[in-house]
Amino acid sequence: MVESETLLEARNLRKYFDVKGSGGRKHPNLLKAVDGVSFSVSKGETLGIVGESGCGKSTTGRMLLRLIEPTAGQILFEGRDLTQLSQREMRKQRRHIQMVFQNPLASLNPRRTVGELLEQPLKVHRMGNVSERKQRVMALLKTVGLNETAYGRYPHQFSGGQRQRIAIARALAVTPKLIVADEPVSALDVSVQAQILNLLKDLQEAYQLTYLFISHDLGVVRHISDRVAVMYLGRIVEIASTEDLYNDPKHPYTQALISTVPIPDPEYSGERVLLQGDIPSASEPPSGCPFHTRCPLAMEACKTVVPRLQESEADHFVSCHLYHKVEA
Amino acid sequence: MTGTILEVSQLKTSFFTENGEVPAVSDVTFRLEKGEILGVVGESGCGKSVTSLSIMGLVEQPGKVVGGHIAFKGEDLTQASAKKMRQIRGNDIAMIYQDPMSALNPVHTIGAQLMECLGLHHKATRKSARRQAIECLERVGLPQAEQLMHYYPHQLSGGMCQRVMIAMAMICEPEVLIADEPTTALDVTIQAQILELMKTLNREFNTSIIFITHDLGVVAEICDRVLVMYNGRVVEQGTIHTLFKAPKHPYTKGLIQSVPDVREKKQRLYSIPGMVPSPGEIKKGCPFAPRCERALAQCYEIEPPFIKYENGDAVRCLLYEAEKKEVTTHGRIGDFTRSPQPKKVF
Amino acid sequence: MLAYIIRRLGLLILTLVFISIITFLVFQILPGDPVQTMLGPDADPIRIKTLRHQLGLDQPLYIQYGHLIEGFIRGDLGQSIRFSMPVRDLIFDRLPLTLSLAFMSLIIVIFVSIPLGVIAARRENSWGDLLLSIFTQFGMAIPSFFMGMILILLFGSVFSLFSPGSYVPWSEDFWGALGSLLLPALTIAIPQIAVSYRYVRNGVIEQGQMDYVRTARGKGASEWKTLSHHILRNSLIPVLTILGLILAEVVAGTIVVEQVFSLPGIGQLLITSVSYRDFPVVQGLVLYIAFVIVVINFLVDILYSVLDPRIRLK
Amino acid sequence: MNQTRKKKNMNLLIGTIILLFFLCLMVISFFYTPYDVSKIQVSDKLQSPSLAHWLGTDKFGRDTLSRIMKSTQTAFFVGAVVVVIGLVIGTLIGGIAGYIGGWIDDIIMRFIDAMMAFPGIILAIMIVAVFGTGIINTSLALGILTVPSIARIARSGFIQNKALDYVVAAKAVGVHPMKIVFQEILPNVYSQLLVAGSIAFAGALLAESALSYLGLGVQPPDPSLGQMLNEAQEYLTDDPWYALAPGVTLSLLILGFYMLSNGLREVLDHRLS
Repeated sequence: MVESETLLEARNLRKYFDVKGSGGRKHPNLLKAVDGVSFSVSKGETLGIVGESGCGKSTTGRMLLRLIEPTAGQILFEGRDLTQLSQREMRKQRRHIQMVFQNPLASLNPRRTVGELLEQPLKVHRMGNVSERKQRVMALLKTVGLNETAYGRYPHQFSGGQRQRIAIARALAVTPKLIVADEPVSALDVSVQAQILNLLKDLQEAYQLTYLFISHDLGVVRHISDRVAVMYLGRIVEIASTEDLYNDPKHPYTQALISTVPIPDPEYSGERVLLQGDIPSASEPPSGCPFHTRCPLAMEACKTVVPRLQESEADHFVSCHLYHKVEA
Repeated sequence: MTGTILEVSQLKTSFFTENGEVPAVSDVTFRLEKGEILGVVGESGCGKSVTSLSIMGLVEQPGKVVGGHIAFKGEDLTQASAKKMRQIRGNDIAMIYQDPMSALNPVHTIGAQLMECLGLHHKATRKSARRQAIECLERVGLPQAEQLMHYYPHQLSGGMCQRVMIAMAMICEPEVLIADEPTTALDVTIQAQILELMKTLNREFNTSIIFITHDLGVVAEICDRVLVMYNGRVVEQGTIHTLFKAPKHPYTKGLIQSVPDVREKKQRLYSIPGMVPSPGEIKKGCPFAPRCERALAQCYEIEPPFIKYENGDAVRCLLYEAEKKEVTTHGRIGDFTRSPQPKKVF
Repeated sequence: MLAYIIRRLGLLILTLVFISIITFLVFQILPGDPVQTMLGPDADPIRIKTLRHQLGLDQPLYIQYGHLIEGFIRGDLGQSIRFSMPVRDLIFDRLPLTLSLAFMSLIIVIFVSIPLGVIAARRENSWGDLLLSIFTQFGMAIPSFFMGMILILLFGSVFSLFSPGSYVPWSEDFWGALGSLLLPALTIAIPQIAVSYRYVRNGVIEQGQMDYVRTARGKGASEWKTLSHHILRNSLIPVLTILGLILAEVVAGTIVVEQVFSLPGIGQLLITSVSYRDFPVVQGLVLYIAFVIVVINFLVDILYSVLDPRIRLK
Repeated sequence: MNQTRKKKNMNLLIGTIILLFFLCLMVISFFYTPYDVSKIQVSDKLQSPSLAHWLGTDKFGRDTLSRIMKSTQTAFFVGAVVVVIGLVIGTLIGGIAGYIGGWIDDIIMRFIDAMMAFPGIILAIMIVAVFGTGIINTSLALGILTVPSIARIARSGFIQNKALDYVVAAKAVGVHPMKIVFQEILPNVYSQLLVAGSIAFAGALLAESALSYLGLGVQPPDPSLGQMLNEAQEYLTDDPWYALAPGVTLSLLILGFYMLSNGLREVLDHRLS
């Protein structure tokens, strides 16, 4: 793999939430939504984060913009630690990191026209005068494949796919370097989902964008990502280039996850690894390896020793005792 | 294990709103064979859920079944009395839903909700009902069934709730099970468990299943035959082997091509242009014509016929009219020759 | 469950402390010296001083507050200035009347509003539903004292069924007492029926659209079974939350309505005491009424958790 | 669906008509009333409606219509003061509690719960007992009492909206928190507040008239509908008109505000769906 410039690096990110209730004030229950996550994103690439509900992928994405304040860890963006910035400086930084959400109707203020919505980021970051801004908005609408008549209309007058185009246009408005896309196509129909995925790819090429693409859909992630990180219970269990990860998954969880995705081909006869039981609650995570309760290959050590994310092959990191000697 | 158990012909269900009659389902025709799993696939608003509610007689105001027949073991359900429908629901035809958490009553225990079914259809003693309920919970793979009887839905995970729903649907051993997007709200690993469970139940009890989903992968994995729906109509029907290998309708083709594949990376996804029309939006011609790359001028004018083939496959598209073998404009059930039994996958 | 009750109990005590502080502050700190107000603007300074001392008003605030709470717990709320008798006795004399009035109103509210709400919800947007919604709007809009007058006019002069101001205590004649309290209770109940009816109606409509109702029908449950077994229980949970508010309004209603029907209850005592600036009585009454309402709210909360396992088993 | 839409227009339409009618009546009363409101004409006392006195006269022979017209001034004044106090302070407190959350929210909510536990009229009586009666004191007392209910609505509105993606999206764009509160959230809450405001107006009218009826609210010579009803009660059986005229006026006014609030709420629901 060609070494390219790192745009963003997350180091040991953690987010613990206090859970109100049974714990009482002295021993609050900690929900470890994200428990020590590290990764880096190079300029121009797409890093996919995939995992099931409650694995902490969304929390991770939001922490990068400090929409959720990390409990611990560092976020280095172009070498600068975002966690050390004041609120004011952080707001300025958000010009370079933008976000696209899952449900476009909820993420667009229902009382604003599309024009107002797209101009808002420009105004906030003091870009251009009135006429320049309007010009830019018109250009943006065209870029994402919308008609100029969209300018004066309200979000509820559009279909789901069009709304997501509006949301993407808003993210693009301030020419960000990184876009965090949190399940951007999950709420869409299959035929529309393909349109939006193609649009995202086209935009990446045209504007040299870097994406952090969060999704639970392994097919979508494979399609769009250059590298993929798999999360389980607040930790990254495996991270590798897309081809390596999908063709040669190392972690038993990744193997199971990929094998259980239904394939739209009745002739396909790959082996399925059926996992037993439910995902444990993040407020009462298992000891040792968080996956050991469901792992078909669990060993004695897995119950007590937390595995670390280590390189097993070139640029292929996995957090599993099967690949690394257990250190006492 | 042969024979047709449910025949739906020319079903039409409309909603009566301030904007007048909006057809959610117009002209849906299919038959369900004993012991098969029939997939119904389509995007949001295509009428797949309304079709299932019509069969159950549960379409709510302002919706109404306005035409067609639903023949269950020879009886037309569209003409059945309310009392007869109540006897059939839950006992002969049962249903499971997309969101298992909200489909269970939050203020009653799992046990009470399971036993309610038995109380409604069989005059069982409390003790035997309880025993049956526990057995049923064990059958769907729930551990500690005894304790589970006293639990409330909010104390269980989504996957467990869906198992409870399946137990509830299967407790009276119905002949038809309608599953409306039963795995959409669940995670992939849990989805795999539920699909496995449904396959097992289908095999063990020879229950016919109508499996509604938007996920082509799920269809390929679990179904024997598939209906593809678009804008309230069945646009294509066939066994999963013919449908996935040689789809006929441009919509089916587009749909299959636009799914990202977990096995290989396509450079670019095929995408169907335009957007899904809302019910009643397109008044004339083929509803897919505005998005169809192969649309002919007359596609915007004529409603295409439902063309049926010897082997039981069918497609609703003008492109195939030329090579038609047997055409019926309105697709009456009796008009097409019996298809050979679909090949079992397992 | 126990943890829930303990937490609620804690809240109850906290609320009581808040209420007593508010009451205390209103009477003690706010500008406008109560003693001055009591005795009038040109009162003798020495009399003011004596009275201040008598009432303990010359002591530091926290001690005064302590006295108030201590007295309240012992049931001793001081002496009435006007009647020269213990406030407690004054209150207990009038309590049975007001309590029975409030209780009757509450019964009427519950037994009328729930069936009405259910019927309206089942026939949503029918003429009956429309008519009920108009009636309830009127029910809420007509002030209770005017409603009382209308009822007196109707039942008293038109139908000659009732003569106002003819209160009979329970101990003398049960049916007479019931008769004399029926109209006032109805007057208090009408606007609350309207409020409660809306909650029931909306609750039943909302719950009727829930997935689990479809499940019940899908099992083959009859409409009646679906309603009684599934919808009603769930839709009464939000109704319970406003029961506390309704109760507060019922108590408030007694104060005004006792005046309309000339019933010698707590309300009348409160109004006369305010007019005569009999502050110990006013303060005692306010504290007691608030106490009763807060305790009832606590009981409603407990009932709520019994009905809703999501709270009980959290 | 069809019927609900018709009904919705009805609520808003009738409510607005009633309120506009009384607003006109109030405006006119500043310049003209059929008779002098305070002019006592004992010979004309307790008359039934006639051409000379459209709504009859009271026990002092004063013209009821003129007094009702003047009373609407009091009613609207008290209502307006109450609603303004309630909305301004309530939104501020509720907004702070809802947006900031945490222990500040806990404390504010405990305080509001405690206040809501009191029947409003008892608190009002208590305040009036200490501060004294009269139109200004009554308005202030009722205004303070309106704060908790509005604060609750504002709080829940802020909490609901705060969690919505569009607020997170505004943050992600880099919008300043103050702008998020005033430009993003408040416009989505104010329709709810408008509804709450018109209900509070009705509540203020109810409470003011009740206080005045009990003799603890607006005092003569300021005319008030509650006071008029109090005077009329002893003549109820013999001269029902005396009580009916102010009673019906009061009920219609309150009904107008309730209908307005229902109409607004339904318009709001419709827009959101």
